[in-house]
Amino acid sequence: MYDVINHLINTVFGLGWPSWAISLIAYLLVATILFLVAPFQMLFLTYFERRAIAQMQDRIGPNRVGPQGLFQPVADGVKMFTKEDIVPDAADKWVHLIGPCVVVAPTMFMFAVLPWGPGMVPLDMNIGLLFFFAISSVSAVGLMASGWASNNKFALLGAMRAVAQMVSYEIPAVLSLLAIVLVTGSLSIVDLIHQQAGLFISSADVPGIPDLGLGWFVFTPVGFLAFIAFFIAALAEGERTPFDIPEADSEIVAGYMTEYSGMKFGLFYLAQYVLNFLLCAITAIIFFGGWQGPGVGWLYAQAITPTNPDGNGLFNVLAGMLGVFYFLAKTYFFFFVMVWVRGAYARLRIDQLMDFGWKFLIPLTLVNVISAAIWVGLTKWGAAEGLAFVEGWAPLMRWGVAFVITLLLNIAAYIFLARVYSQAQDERARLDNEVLERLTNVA
Amino acid sequence: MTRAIPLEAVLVVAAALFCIGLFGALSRRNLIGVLMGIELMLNSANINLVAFWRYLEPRFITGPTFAIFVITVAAAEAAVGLAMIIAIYRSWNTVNADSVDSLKG
Amino acid sequence: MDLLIQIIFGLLSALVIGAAMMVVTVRNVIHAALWLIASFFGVAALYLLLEAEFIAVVQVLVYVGAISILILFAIMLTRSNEGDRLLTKYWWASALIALGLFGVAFLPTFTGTTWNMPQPTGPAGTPEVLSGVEELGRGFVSEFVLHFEIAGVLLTVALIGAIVIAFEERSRRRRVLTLAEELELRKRRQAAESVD
Amino acid sequence: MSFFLQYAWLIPALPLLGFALITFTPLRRNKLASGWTATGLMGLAVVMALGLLVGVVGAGSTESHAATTTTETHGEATTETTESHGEAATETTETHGETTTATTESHGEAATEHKAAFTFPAPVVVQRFAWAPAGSTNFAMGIYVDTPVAVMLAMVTITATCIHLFSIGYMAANPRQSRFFSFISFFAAAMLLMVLADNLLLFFMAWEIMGLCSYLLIGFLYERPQAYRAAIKAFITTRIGDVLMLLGLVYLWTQAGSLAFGTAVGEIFNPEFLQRIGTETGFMGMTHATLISLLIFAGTVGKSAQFPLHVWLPDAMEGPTPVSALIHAATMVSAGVFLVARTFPIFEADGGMALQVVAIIGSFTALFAATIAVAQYDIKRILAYSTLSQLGFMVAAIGIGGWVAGMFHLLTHAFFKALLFLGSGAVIHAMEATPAIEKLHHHDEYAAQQTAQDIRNMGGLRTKLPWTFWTYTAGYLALAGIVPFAGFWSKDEILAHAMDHGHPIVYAVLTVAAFLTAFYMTRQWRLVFFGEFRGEHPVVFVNPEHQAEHHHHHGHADHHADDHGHDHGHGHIHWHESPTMTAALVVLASFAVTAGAFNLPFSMPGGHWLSHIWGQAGVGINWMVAGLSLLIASAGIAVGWFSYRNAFAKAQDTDPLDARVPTIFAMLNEKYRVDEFYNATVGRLTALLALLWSFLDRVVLDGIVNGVGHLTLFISRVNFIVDDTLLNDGPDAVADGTNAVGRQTRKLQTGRAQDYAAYVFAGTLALAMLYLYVIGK
Amino acid sequence: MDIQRGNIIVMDRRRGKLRAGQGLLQGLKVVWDHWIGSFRKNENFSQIHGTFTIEYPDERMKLPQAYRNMPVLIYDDETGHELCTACYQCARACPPEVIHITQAKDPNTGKMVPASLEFIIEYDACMSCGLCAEACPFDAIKMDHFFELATDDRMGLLQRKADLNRPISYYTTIAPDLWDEVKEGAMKKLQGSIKRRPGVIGIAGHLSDKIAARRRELEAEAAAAPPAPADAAPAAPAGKLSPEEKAAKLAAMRAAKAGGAAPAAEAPAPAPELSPADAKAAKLAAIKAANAAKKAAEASAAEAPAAPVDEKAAKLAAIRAANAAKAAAAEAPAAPVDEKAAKLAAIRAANAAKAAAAEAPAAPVDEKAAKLAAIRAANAAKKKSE
Repeated sequence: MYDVINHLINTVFGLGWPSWAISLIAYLLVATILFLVAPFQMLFLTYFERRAIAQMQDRIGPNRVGPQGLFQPVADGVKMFTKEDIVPDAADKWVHLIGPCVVVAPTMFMFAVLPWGPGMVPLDMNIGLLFFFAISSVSAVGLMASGWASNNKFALLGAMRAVAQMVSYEIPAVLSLLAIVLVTGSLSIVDLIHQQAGLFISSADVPGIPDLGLGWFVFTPVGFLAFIAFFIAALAEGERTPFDIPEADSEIVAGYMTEYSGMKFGLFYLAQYVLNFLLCAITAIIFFGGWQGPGVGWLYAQAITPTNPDGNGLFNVLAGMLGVFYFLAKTYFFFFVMVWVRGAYARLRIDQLMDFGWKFLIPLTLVNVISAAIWVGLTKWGAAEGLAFVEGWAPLMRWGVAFVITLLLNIAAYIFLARVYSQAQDERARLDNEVLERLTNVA
Repeated sequence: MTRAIPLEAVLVVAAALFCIGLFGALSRRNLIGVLMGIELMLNSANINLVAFWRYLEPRFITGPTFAIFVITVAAAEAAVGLAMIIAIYRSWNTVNADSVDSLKG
Repeated sequence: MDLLIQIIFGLLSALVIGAAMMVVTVRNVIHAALWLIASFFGVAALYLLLEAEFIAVVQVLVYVGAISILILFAIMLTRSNEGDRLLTKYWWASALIALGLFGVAFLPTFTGTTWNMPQPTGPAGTPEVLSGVEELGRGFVSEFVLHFEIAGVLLTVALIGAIVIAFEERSRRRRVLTLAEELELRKRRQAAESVD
Repeated sequence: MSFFLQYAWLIPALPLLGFALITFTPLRRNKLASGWTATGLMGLAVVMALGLLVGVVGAGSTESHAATTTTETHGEATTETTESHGEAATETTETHGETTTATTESHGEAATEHKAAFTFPAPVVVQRFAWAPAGSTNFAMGIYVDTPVAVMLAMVTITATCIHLFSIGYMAANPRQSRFFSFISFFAAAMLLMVLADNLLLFFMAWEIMGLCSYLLIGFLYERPQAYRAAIKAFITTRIGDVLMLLGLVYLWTQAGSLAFGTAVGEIFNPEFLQRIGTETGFMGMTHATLISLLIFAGTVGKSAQFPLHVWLPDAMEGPTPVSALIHAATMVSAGVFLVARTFPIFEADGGMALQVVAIIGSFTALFAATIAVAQYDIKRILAYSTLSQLGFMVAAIGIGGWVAGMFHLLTHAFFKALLFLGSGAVIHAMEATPAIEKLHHHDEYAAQQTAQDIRNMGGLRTKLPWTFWTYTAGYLALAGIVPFAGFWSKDEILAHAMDHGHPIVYAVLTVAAFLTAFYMTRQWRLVFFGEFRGEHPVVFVNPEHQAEHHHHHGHADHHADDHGHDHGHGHIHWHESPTMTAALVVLASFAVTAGAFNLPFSMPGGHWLSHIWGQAGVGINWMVAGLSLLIASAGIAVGWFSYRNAFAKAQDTDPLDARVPTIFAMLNEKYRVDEFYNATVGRLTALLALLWSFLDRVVLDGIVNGVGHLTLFISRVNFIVDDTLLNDGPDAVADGTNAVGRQTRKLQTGRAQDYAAYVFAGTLALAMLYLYVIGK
Repeated sequence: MDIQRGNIIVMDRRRGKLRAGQGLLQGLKVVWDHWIGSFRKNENFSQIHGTFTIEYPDERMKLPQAYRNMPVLIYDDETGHELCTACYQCARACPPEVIHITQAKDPNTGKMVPASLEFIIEYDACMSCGLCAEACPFDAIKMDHFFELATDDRMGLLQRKADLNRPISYYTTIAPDLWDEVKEGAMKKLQGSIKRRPGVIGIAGHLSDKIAARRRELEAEAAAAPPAPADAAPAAPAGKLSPEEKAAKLAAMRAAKAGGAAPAAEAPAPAPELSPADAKAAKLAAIKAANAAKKAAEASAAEAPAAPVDEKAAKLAAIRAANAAKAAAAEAPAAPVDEKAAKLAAIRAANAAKAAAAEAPAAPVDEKAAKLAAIRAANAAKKKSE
C-alpha cells in the first residue's frame, strides 16, 4: 500500500513529500478501509446469522426489508441510531459512555494484524498472534466498566460472568495457539499462513509436496485438537451460543447491555459481531490456511512480489482476489458453524461453563502442547537437538511417525479427559445433593 | 528513536510515574488504591528497565527479560494482594487502610 | 521524523503521568482503576516507542488484560458502603516524601550523570541490531532458565495462595433455601421441640 | 625377731587403742576395767618394745643385710600412728604420691674421728608411706627405728607401764578414773609415736599431742582453779617453745625440702646438706644451721622446762602424782632432750655455736633449779625442781657434745625420777589419810591436799611406809649419784665428758649442781622419813581464794600451828600402802639400781653397751672425775643430813637454812621470784600491751570502725541524697522519659502498612540526600 | 393409551450410550438436516422439515371454520333482512356483557318489531367466547374470523350494527359447514320475522336506504307498469332481480348442490354498485366459487384415477346426511314444521344414498354405508314421530 501511494503522490503529482508522511497517509488509508470493512462485515454477519438460524428452525428469517431482507441490518442500524440513548440517572455517566468504546476499540485493533490475502496484511508484526490476543483481552475491561456503570444489579452480575468467562476461556485459546506456534516456530500470522501450503502435508514438513495451498494445520492431529479446543474457546470468547450467558435474554435480562440503548447498544452489537468475525477469521487463518487455497500460491508466484519483482501486476491482483475469496469463504463457513452451533446447543450454566473450561479444555490444550512439542521434535529436530535416531529418516517418514504418535497421544488424552470430566460432573451433582441434604436434611 | 528522545527524558517520566505511584500507595485510603499505586511503581520500574536496555545495551536481552519477570511478579503480587483484600473485607467488612491497624503498637 | 517522535513521546508521557495523577487523586475507586488502565496503555505505547514491542504486547496482555480486571473484580467484590475519604490523614507527609524523592533524588541523578551511549556501529542509517522476541525466547531457555523456572513456581504459588486466602467454603456460604425447604425445616424443628 | 621389727608400729598403736577403747566404748563407765585395759595394753607395748630392742640390737650388730625397710604405700594405713596424727592439729603437709624408699646406708662402724660429723647408727626399720599426696612436694610418713629409738622405746614403755600400774591404786578413789586412764594411754601413745617418728613433722605432731595431754592431765582436777590455771600456764609456756620450734622446722624444711631423718639426698642428715646449711649465712649473720638448731632448741627449752621457760613445771605438780611422774619426770620433759639428741647433726653442723648456747643454758638451768629446790617445802615441788636441774644436766651434756652421756642420763633419770615421784605419791596418798588432813579436806579440799604435800607436816614415815621408804631411798641415792646406782654412772659420764672435752666451766657448774642435788634430796629424805611425825599439827596451807571467802579475820597467823589440841581425838592413824603402788615402786626401784649397767664406762664385754649399740665410741672412765663426783655427792649428803638432823621438831619450825641465811632462803623459796618477775615483766608487758591494745582497739580500731560507721553513715546520707536525687529520681526520670518517648514512638507504630512504607521511603529520601549532597559531593 | 398422572414412563430408545462428544455431533446433524430441509415450504404440519412460515400479511392461514373471533350480525343477501330479532338471548349469555341491543319499534304502531334498532358490541371487551352465537335462536349472530382489529382510536372498537352486519354469503364463505347446518332453520325463522317487520325495519342499515329507494323505484315502476306478479315474498321486487337477490338465489342453489354435484358454471359477476361490505362478501363468494371450481376440475381430472376419491366423497356425504338428521333430531322439540323438515331430510338422505350407490360401481362398502345411512335416517324419523 505504501509504494502504491508513494508512486501516486511523488511520481504522479511529484509533490515529494517525506516518506513518513507517505507512510502516515498509507496507514491512515488502510485504517479507514478497515474501519469501513468492519461494520459491513458486521452487517452482513448479522443478516447471515438471522437467516441461517431461521432456516435451521424451519423459518424464513427477515425477508421483508429489501430483497430477501438484505436491508434488514441497515434497518437495524437505522433503528439503533434513531433509538433514544437512555442513560440511567444514578449511573456513572462517563464510565457508562466509555464502556462500549473500550469494548469496540480492541476489536478494531485486531484487524491490524489480519492478513486478507497474500501480501495483503495491514501490519505484519512478528508477534502478530500474541498482539491479536492481547488486544482481545482488553475488551473484558470495557464489559466490566459498562456492567458497573449501569448501576444495575443484573448488569453487574452479567458483566462479571461475561468477564469471568472471557478471561477463563482466553487461556485455552492462547494455549491451543501455543501448540500451533510451537509447530510453526513464529508468532507472525503471515508466516503461519505461508507454512500451510502443500497438499494435506504442509510443504514445510515435506518440501516436495505439490503446493495446492491445502497443507492446513487442521490435518495434523496436533492442529486438529488445537482447532477443536480453539474453536470452543472462540465460541466462549465471542459469547456464542453454548456460552452466551452474558446477553442471555432468558436469564439476566441482557447482561451488561441492559441499561444501554440506542447507539451504545449498537456498539456492543458491533463489537460482538466483529469479534466473532475476527475469531472465525483467525480460526480460518491458523487452522485452515487463511487465504491458502489451490491456485493462490501459483498465481502469487507469478505476481510481482518483493521476491519476484518482475512478476505481472495483474497476477498479483488475481492472486489477491482469489486469496481473499478463499479467506472469506472459510471465515463465513466458520461463522456458519457458529450459527449452526447456536442452532444446535442449549446454553451452559455459568458453573458448568467454568468447569468445562478449566477442567476439560485447559488440560486438553496442555496435552496438545506436549504433542506439539513431540511433533516438532520428530519432524524438525535432528541430532543437534539430541534426537539422534531421527537423523536418517526421510521427511515423509518423520511426518508419518510424528502423525501417528501425536494422534495416539491426543486421542488418549481426549478420552481420558472426557471420562474424568464426566465423572467429575456426576461427583459434583452428588456433592451438591449431599450438601443440600445436610443443610436442610430434606430427604 | 534514541536520537529523538534523550534517555533522561524517559527516566524522568519513569521517575515521575514512580513518585506518583508512591504517593498513591502511601496516601490512598482504599486498599485497592494502594495496590494500584504499587502497580504504577512497578510499571515505572519496567520503563526504566526497557529504557536502559534500549539506550545502553540494545544487543543484550537482560533488560526485557527482567521487565517480563517484573510483570510476572506484579501479576502474582496483584493476585495475592487482592485475595488478601477480599479476605480482609470479609473479616473486617472494610477496605479502609486506616481501619486495618490491629497490629497497632 | 524526530519532531513527530518527540510529539508522540510528549503526548504519551502526558497520558501516562496524567492518568497516574488521576489514579491517585480521583475519588471514585472505579474511575481510579480505569485511569490506571489508561496509564497502562500509555506505558505500553511508550514501550512501543522504545521499540520493545514484545514487552508492550505482554504489558497489554498482562496488565490491561488480567491485572486491571482483577482489580476491578476486587473493587466490585469489596464495595464498602461507608463513603471512603480519598486520602489518609497524613497524606501531605507522603506527598512530601514523594516529591522530595523525585525532586531531590531522581532528577539530579538522572540529569546529572552522563550515560555512556554506545556509538552506532554500522554506518549511519543502518538500524541498530535489536534483540527481539526470538532472542528473548532463546534467553529464557538458556541463560535465564533458572529465573524462568522460579517465575513459574512463583506464579503457581501465588495462584494457590490467592485461592486459599480468598476461597470461601461452599458450606460456609449463606445458602438461600427454597420456600419448600424452609417449610420443611420449620416443621422438622417444631417436631424436634415438641419431642424434647 | 623380724616380727617385732615388722610390727614396730604396734608399739604406739596399742596405747592409742587403749585410749580409743576407753573413750569411745562403754568401757569408760567401768573404772577398774578401763584401768586394767590401759595397763594391759601398756604391758603388751613393753613386750613389743623389748622385742624390738633385742631385734634392733641384733640387727644392728649383724648390719650386713639391709634393715628391713618396708615402704608402706600410702594405702596401708598404720591405724594407730595415722589416727593419732590425724587428731593432732598439725599443719597440712603436701607429700608426693611417690614413696621414697629410704636406702639405709650402712656406714658400718663409723669411725668417729674427732670433730668427725656425728652420725647416727643405721636405721633398722624404716617404714614409710606417702601420707597426704598433694601437689608436687613428696611427703612421706612412717617410723624410723634405730638403736637409740629402740632404747628410748623400752624406757618409755617400762616407765609408763609402771606408772599405769601405780595409778590404778592411786586413782582408785577418783570418780573419773577412766578419763584419767584414757588420757594417760593417749599420752603414752603420743610419746611412743614421737620417738618412733621418721620425720620431724610427725615428731612435731606427736610433740603437740603430748602438750595437749599434759594440759589435760595437769588440769585433770578441773574443779580446782589452781589446777586449770596451772594447766593453762603449762600449755602456754610450752606453746611458746613449740612455736619457735615450728619456725625452725619450717626453716629446715625450706632448706632441706623434706623433714625426713636419714642421710639420703633430700633428708635432713645428708652430709652435703648439713655442710651447705652449716656454711651458708642466713639471717643476722648466723648460718642456717645455727638458726635452725637454736629455734629447735627453743622447742626443747619450752618442753623440757629449761631456764627461761621452766616456770610451768613446778606449777604442773597440781596434777595427780602419776601424771607428774609420767609426764613431768620421765617422758615428756625428756622429749625435749630427745629432740636435741635426735637432730644433733644439725646442731653440730654450724661449728659448735648452737651447741655452746645449749650447753650454757643447760648448765645454768641445772644450777639454778638446784638452788631453788633447796628451799622448797612441798615434796613434789622439790622433785620438780630436781627434774629441772637433771634436765639441765642432760642438755648441758648434749650441748658439750656428750650425746651418749646425755642420752644415758636421760634413761637413768627417767627411771629414778619416776620412782621418786611415785614414792612421793604414795606418801601423799598416805598423808591424806591422816585425820588432820581429812578434817581440812572437808573445809577446803585444795588446802588439804597442799598441806598433805608439805614435808614439814611429815616425818618419821620410814616405819609407817616401809616399802615406799626403801624404794624412795633407792631413788634418792640414784639421784644423788652414789656409786652403784644408775644416777652416778650417767652423771659421771656427763662430768667426764665435760672434763675430757675441755669444758671446765660446765664441769664446775655441773659439779656444784650435783652437790646441791645431793643436799636437797638428803634434806627431803631426812624430813620425810626421819624424825617424828609432825602430821598431827600440820602447817595448814592458806588458800588465797578461800581466805577471801572463809574467815577474813584469820589473818596471817594461821600460818603457824593451828588450834593445837583440837584434833587430837583421832588417836592412832592407820598407814596403808596399796599393793599395786608398791609393785610399781619396786620395779622402778630395781631399774633405778640396775640402769647404770647399761653403759658402764669400763671396756669390759658389757661395757659401753649403749654407746656401742648407738654406734658411738665408748668413752673410757675418767677415774679422777668419777672419784671427785662421788666425793661431792657424799659431801652433799653429809651436809644435808647434819643440817637437818634436829630440825623441824614441829611442823611450824623454821628451816635451819632459813634461819641461817633468811633472805637467800626466802628468795630461793619464792623461786627467785621468777614467776613474779615474769608476771612483772611479761605480765605487765602483756598487760601493758593489752592495755595498749585495748586502748588501740578502743580508740583506733573502734575509732576506725566507728569512724567507718560514721563515714558510712555520712556516705549513706550522701548516698541517699545522691541516690535519691540521682539514682531514684534519675532512673525515674529516665523511666518516665523512656515511657514518654515510648508513648510518642508508639504513635509511630500506627499499625497501618502505609505509614510504615512512608517511613521506608522517607528513609531512602534521607539517605539519597545524604549521599548526593553530603557525601557524594 | 391413557397416561396416569404422575408416574414416569421410561422410554427405551435402545440406542448405545452416547460417548462424550457424539451427542454434540448428533445435535449438529439434526440441525443440519433441518437447515437443508428448510428450503422447501412445509405444506402441512405433519411434515418435519421445511419452512412452515406463513408470511402473514401476504399468505394467510386458512382459519378453521369453527375459529371464532368477535361476533357479527348476519343479514340475508337476498332480502337484506337481518336475522336478528332482538330477542336479547345473546345479550343475556354474554359473560362480559358487551352486547347492547335496542329493539326496533314500528313507527306507526309503536309495537315492538322483531328487529333490532341498534346493536352494539364492545369489541375491546369481547373475549370471543362464542356464547352469544350459541345462544342465538335465530342464528343471527355468528363468530367471525376477523382478527385484524387494530384501530387507532378507542371508539373504533365499539362496533355498532352498521359495522357488525355481515351478509350470509360472507358467513358461508368462512364457515360453510356451520351455515349449512343451520341454514334452513335460520331462513325459515327469517321469513317469519320478515313477515312481522313493517317497512324497512330489520333491513341491514346500509341496504335499507337502497332497498327503500329500490322499492320506491319498483313501486314507481309498478305504478308505471302493470303490477308485477306478487311472488311469495312481498319483499321480492318484481322484474329484474336485484343483484343481491340473484346472488342469494345462486347461493341457495349452490347450497342445494353442496353435495358435490357439478357446481354452477357461471361465475357471478360482482355487482359493481354493491356497498363495500356486500362487495367484499361478493368477492369472497366469487373466490370461493373459483376455488370450488378448481377443486371440481381437479376432481374431474382425478376421475380417471382410482375410485377411492369418490368413495371418500360418498362417505363424507353420508356422514353429513347423518349429522343433518341428528341436528334435525336435536331440534325435535321445535314446532311441527320441524317434523316435515326431518322427513324431508330423511328422504333427501335416502336419495343421496341412492345417488351415491348409482354412481359408483356397486362396491360392497358403499352399499353398506348407504344402507346404514338409510337405516339411521329411518331411526331418526321414527324417534321424531314418537
